[in-house]
Amino acid sequence: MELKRTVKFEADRDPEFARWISHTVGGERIRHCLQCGLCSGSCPLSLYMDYTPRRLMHLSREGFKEEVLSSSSIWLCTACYACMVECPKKINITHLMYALKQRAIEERFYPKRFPIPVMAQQFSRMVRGSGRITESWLIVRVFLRTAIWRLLGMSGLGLRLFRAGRMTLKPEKIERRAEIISMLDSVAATRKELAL
Amino acid sequence: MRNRDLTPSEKSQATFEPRIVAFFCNWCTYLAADLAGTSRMKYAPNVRVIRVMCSGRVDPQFVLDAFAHGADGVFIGGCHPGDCHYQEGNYKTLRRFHLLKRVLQQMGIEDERCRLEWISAAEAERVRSTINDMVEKVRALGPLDLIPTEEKVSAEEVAV
Amino acid sequence: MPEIPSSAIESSRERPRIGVYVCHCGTNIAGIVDVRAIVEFAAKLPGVVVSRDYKYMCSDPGQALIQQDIAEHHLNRVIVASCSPLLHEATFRRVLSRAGLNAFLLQMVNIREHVSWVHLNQREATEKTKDLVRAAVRRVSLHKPLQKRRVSINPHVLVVGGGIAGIHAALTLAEAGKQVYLVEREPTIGGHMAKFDKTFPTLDCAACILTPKMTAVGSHPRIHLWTYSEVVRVEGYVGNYKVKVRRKPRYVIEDLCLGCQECVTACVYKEAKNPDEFNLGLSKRKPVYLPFPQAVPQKVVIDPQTCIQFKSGKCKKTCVEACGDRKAIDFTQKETIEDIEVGTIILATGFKTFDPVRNPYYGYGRYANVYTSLEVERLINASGPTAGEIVLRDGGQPKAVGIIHCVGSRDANTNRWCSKVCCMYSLKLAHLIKERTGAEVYNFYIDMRTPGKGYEEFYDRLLDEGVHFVRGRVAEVSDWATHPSEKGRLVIRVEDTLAAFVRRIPVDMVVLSVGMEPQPDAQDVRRLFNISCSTEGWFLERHPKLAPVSTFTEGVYIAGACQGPKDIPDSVAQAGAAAAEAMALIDAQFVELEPYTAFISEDQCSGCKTCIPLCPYQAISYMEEKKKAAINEVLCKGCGTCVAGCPSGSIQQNFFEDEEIFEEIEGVLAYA
Amino acid sequence: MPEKPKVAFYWCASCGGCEEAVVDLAEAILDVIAAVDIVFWPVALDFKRKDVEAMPEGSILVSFVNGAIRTSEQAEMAHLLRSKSKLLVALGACAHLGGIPGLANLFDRESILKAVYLEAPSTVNPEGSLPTTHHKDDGHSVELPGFYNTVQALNQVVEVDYSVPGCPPTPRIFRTALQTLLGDELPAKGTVLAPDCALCDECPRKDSKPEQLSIVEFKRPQQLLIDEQKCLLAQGLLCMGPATRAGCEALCVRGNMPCSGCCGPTSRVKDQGAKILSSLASLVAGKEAAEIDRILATIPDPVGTFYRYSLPASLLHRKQLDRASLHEAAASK
Amino acid sequence: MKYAYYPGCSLRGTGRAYEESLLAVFQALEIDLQELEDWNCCGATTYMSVDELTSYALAARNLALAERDHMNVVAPCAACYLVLNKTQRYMHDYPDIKLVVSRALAAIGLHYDDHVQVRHPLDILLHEVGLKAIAAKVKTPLKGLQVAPYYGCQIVRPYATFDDQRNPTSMDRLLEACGAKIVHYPLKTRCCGGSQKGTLPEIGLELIRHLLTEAQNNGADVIATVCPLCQFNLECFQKEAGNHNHPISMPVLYFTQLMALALGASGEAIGLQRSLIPIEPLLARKEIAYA
Repeated sequence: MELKRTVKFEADRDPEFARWISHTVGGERIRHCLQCGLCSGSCPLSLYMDYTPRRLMHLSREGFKEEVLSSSSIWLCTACYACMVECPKKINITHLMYALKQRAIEERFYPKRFPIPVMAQQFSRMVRGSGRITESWLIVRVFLRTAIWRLLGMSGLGLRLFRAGRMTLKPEKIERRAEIISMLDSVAATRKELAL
Repeated sequence: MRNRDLTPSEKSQATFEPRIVAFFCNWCTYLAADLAGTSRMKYAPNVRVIRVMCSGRVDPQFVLDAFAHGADGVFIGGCHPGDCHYQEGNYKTLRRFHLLKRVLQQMGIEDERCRLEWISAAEAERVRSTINDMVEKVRALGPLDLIPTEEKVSAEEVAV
Repeated sequence: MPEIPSSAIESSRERPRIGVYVCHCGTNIAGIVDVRAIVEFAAKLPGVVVSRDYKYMCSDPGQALIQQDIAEHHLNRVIVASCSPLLHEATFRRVLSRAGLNAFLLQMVNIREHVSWVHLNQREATEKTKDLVRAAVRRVSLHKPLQKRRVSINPHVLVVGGGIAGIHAALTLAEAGKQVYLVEREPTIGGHMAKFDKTFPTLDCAACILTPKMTAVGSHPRIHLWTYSEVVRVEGYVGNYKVKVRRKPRYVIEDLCLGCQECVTACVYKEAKNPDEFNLGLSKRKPVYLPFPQAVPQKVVIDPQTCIQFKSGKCKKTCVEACGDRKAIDFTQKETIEDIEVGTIILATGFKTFDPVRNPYYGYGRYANVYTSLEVERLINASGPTAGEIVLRDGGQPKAVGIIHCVGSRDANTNRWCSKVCCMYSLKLAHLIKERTGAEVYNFYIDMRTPGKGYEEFYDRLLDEGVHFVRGRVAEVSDWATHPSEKGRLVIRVEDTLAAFVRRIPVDMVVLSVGMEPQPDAQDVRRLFNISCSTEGWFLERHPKLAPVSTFTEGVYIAGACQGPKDIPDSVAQAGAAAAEAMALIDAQFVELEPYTAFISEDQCSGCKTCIPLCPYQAISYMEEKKKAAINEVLCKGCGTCVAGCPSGSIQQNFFEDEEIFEEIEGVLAYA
Repeated sequence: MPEKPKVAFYWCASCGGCEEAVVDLAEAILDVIAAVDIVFWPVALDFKRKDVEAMPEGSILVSFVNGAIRTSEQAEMAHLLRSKSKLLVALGACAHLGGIPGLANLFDRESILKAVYLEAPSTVNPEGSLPTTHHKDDGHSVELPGFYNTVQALNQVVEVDYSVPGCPPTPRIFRTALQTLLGDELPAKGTVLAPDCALCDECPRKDSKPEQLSIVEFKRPQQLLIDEQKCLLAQGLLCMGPATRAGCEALCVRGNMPCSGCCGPTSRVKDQGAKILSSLASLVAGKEAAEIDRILATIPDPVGTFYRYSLPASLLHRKQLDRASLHEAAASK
Repeated sequence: MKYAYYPGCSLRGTGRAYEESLLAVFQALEIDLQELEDWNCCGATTYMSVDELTSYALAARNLALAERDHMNVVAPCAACYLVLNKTQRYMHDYPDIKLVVSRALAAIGLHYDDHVQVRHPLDILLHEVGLKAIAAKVKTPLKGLQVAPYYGCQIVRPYATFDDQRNPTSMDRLLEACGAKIVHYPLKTRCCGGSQKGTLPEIGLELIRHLLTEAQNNGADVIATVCPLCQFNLECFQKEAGNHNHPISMPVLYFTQLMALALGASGEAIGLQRSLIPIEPLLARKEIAYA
């Protein structure tokens, strides 16, 4: 039995994190949270979560950054928006989950070879390169970086899809790919300028 | 436990439902019994309540008359000492009750058959618990069975 | 007093023709009691002419049914088996009156509260109902026509307690032209509300809305304001109460004192040394003082416990000197007793706050920076001891403040009830503290209870202000530091039940949101006024829903927090309601009382005098010339104690005659 | 000359005091004898039961029966006289209420016979023989009256028309009763032929009773020097007067003894003992149970005091035997 | 009626049949679709997780292109539909986002003034064409076909104004107009797990299993979808989702495929052959004779 100290000191709190969450896009109303738990109840994934969305809201606004960012819940969110449309305080919970994912990726709060951040990164890289996504290649890239063996397991399905004409190895590309680069550069520049 | 035939007393007790006559003060115990009703509390159905304006109205004759007419127990409910709606009626009840209990004792009527409780209008739960408790205690004692004398005598053997 | 018509007496002597009416009360009764069986059973009882059931006997058609039967079947007695007589006896008595029968030829059988709502077994409930109906039939046969007694109402009203409820009741009545005696124990009116800084949820300044009402009371021509006074005796009955009020000496002649306070300045004590009651000891006052600047009346008071003149008799009496020709100071003043006569009484004696010393784990009294919420009200108040600045007892300014809810509430170890106001005032204090100090403010709550107009919205506002809400009952406040950040601070240990872990939160100031309790002398007061208390000690209303300001004593009403925890709007609403109830009685000019009085048959009385000491109202007197006792019907309240005590059975009580009760006893037992 | 009304006297369980009371009418008895024809009076005249049995039904105008019903023979005689008489009058406390013999209802037959025939110090009964209803001796057999378990007042055995109260009825009560019975208008059946008012009404000490009485101790007559003028209750003595029917002119009180209640309750009272209990207890000082008990403890024998004459006629009639032992006995049979 | 057609990446891959059938339906109903010139990936929900601002910029490029061409957008893919709508909203609500995006657009000579409506085919078919017009054009009524309508999340939540968020019925009504029978399907807006099947397979599969078995239990012959990822998830993992005792074999079609069939399109034209669970035996059994 592994015993851990579970008491939390105020020094464990990160007030900056609490400030950040209530000022980030979508976090405007997090302080209004009544902790009613409707989000957790309506979430189809909450039954697998270590911290339910309700608890994440509380921990976030109290500034328990470590607990929040290392929670599995932020990765389990499929952005189905069930919580958000029902929230009695109109808190943009789904968007906050994105914000927490970003923050977790930024601060590397995830296990090695954890596929979700890898997928997100590969996705963005592919868009940057081609302007569009080619699903077949995206899957290959993600599995190469996370769990090669699963790629093999999927090969049967891949083959069937390929036969059905639903999988192509020809990468999709847009014409003016340079525009994508320009835009990304512009975003980066503005972000820097405005310190967003 | 070994199976055995029930004695007559056990038999009568098995089917015996005590009859208890209650005299409730209009301002406290009667209200508490009303409150027990509005609170949908459940208690034994053995008590028949007679409303009086004050427990001080309860003439010891009423208690004896109830016993004489088949009651197995009598329950008087009044206001707590100092709380009488009429200032001091309940003290008179208390004094009469204490003397009456001695008479009942001399007359061979068990202590548990006659009870005086102070129950305020708010104490619905005490109405419930007192009634249930009293019914169980009287049930354990068995019927009082004070049948009128004529019948009793004709039933009695004259011989020694 | 109106006479009973001789025809009514005649008809009651005729052979009983009884109508029995069994109410279903929807399914309330019929769901458990076999109503049909009761009707059939009753039909066979001696004297019963009509036996019927109806879905709602108290409804118009139900009443019409009885009225019609009385006419058609020449009924002269009526039994209604329905709810408690305390609910509908009056209703059905009116039915009898309308049908030309004397109202008291009715007997109610309580088969709802005493049967269907408390039993589950249909057979048992039905058997019990039969017994009760049989008893009623036997009893009602003996009923005699009776007439309610009319007594006149003295239009003067006594209001006890000068908090917001008493103030509002007194003003309402006085504005309506009634003479009001307002008796307050403290030297000033204002009560708890005068101590508050702001009121939730509007954040109105408490003094700004209260003091105009206080001044209005002080100057109203129809209000006799007696502060520093207490009711010591109440006699009489509705409409005709005789009250004794003790007026404690304030050693200042009220009529002469102008409230200039020159005596206070002149007092030989240059510095105030005595804990100031109004500021809960957070500041000091002199032996001669005005409780607070807006006190009403604006009259100083001298505290004999601390005044040198009283302690040694050797004071220079600079106060008397300062008062000069006005000669308002009178060290020889004695307590006086005033006798007044009023018709109605409104009790608005308020509450006390819970003493958190009873929860030692919160460190109140041990740690200087643990405060009660009431103390913080004074601390925040601009006219308070710190002129509104939140300065701690150790002189510092708090950077973090913990507000602990439910102190002395919702706790089987102290008080089980919810004090209702604490959530809201805690939010208010959180707002004010954060606004004034910028401190981190933590609210520790079990549930947030904010029902009320604008209350939930206020909570939402506080959430937005970034106040921390930690759901959990605080386990401990201590100065035991287990982390460098906790050194020298008060550490609150609590499970954050929303986060599901225990937290230790260091703060500089702890506010204990103390709950409301009955006044410590509530039991004495209620005995004085002959009303009841709930088990907790709150004054008991006649009906929790339908008669919330009435009591079981006619003419005595309750308002405000003496009846239970309550905020200002609720207290004011109740005060208005109590005033209206009193006025209804006054304007009716008379009240009808139950005719349940006792009477002595003169030729039977042996003059043994046993009954005379039994009557607490001195209603029984001994007629020397006849050598018999006699009962004054006006003074008799109808308890029946003398009836039970008369050794020769020569006293009877209307509606509760021995024979009637014997019939009832033998009736319930005449089964099988 | 018209036939004089026939009158019978009989005694059941009684001390003979009521017979004495008849004789105590003194000269007045002559008027009685002149007015009536006494057809049966075992204590004074030699008539036998069979003489009565031979009379036509209802041929006696009034039968005066004194004494309680203790044995089967007394019950038979009561029935016999009832059938032969137009009016049956219970004479004296025992017939009226059960009287002193009625206190035997605090015991049962078995214990009484045991006490008298086996256990009394003066008893010599080596064979341990007990009364029986059948006896055989020398070839003769006799049927003897049975001994009831419970003593009853006369009206509990037969219908009684009137009662004459008192232990014994004073000459004045008896004389007034006779006048009433021989008068033109008979009172309602069941009437007790004495004033329907409590004794205080005619008590010479009435005025000395204070209006506010609060009793802190009850005393027995031997415990104090009794003030001859002052109300006895006010002196702490257990006077039954307030709950007892008047008519005796407070003879006992005049003799400086408290009323013991022999005339029974007024017509408005069902149970004399309960009523005096209620009124006395009401006047006891003290609001705490312990204080109340301390004062009440100075009444050593409440039933013997409050029900001295009326136990059989009271609501409870008798002491309840230990039902547990009864049940056991029934089970073992 | 003419719209800029924004297929999104999936409709060029696993969702090809969606595109084929959608075009067939629109053609049959005479709605002109013109593919948005040089459209790019919307960023999908995935991009949001890495770089929110960039994803708005990417999406805005497509909006700007449509605005340039003076057309409203039809976005059949649920994720595209959501992201495009969300971008509009956030640009409107957050000045910072608007500034970042406007500058990025300016960098490639575009600008966006919030004049474009992003609409879903369900919306257009129901509100622009109408049930009456559709019913009138039905050639092969889908008689006796029991359909579980599966909307998934992102069409109706959180931005759709064309249908009820809790109980959407637009697809129900469209398919009923084509003669199909809609079965009770309480999970119609429950999440299919999105990309979770790929990233957290066990959990993804669990969600898929619920959706399939519930459709089966309610007597559906076929599940109709509105989103390429939903269709993929529900169709491709049936073998895993079922077990020996409860095998699952449930055709999962795009609602446009069913509509196109009814409107007289040939199976091949609308990509029926691309299904992993063949629909043909079912249609034969129901005697729905399509072209």
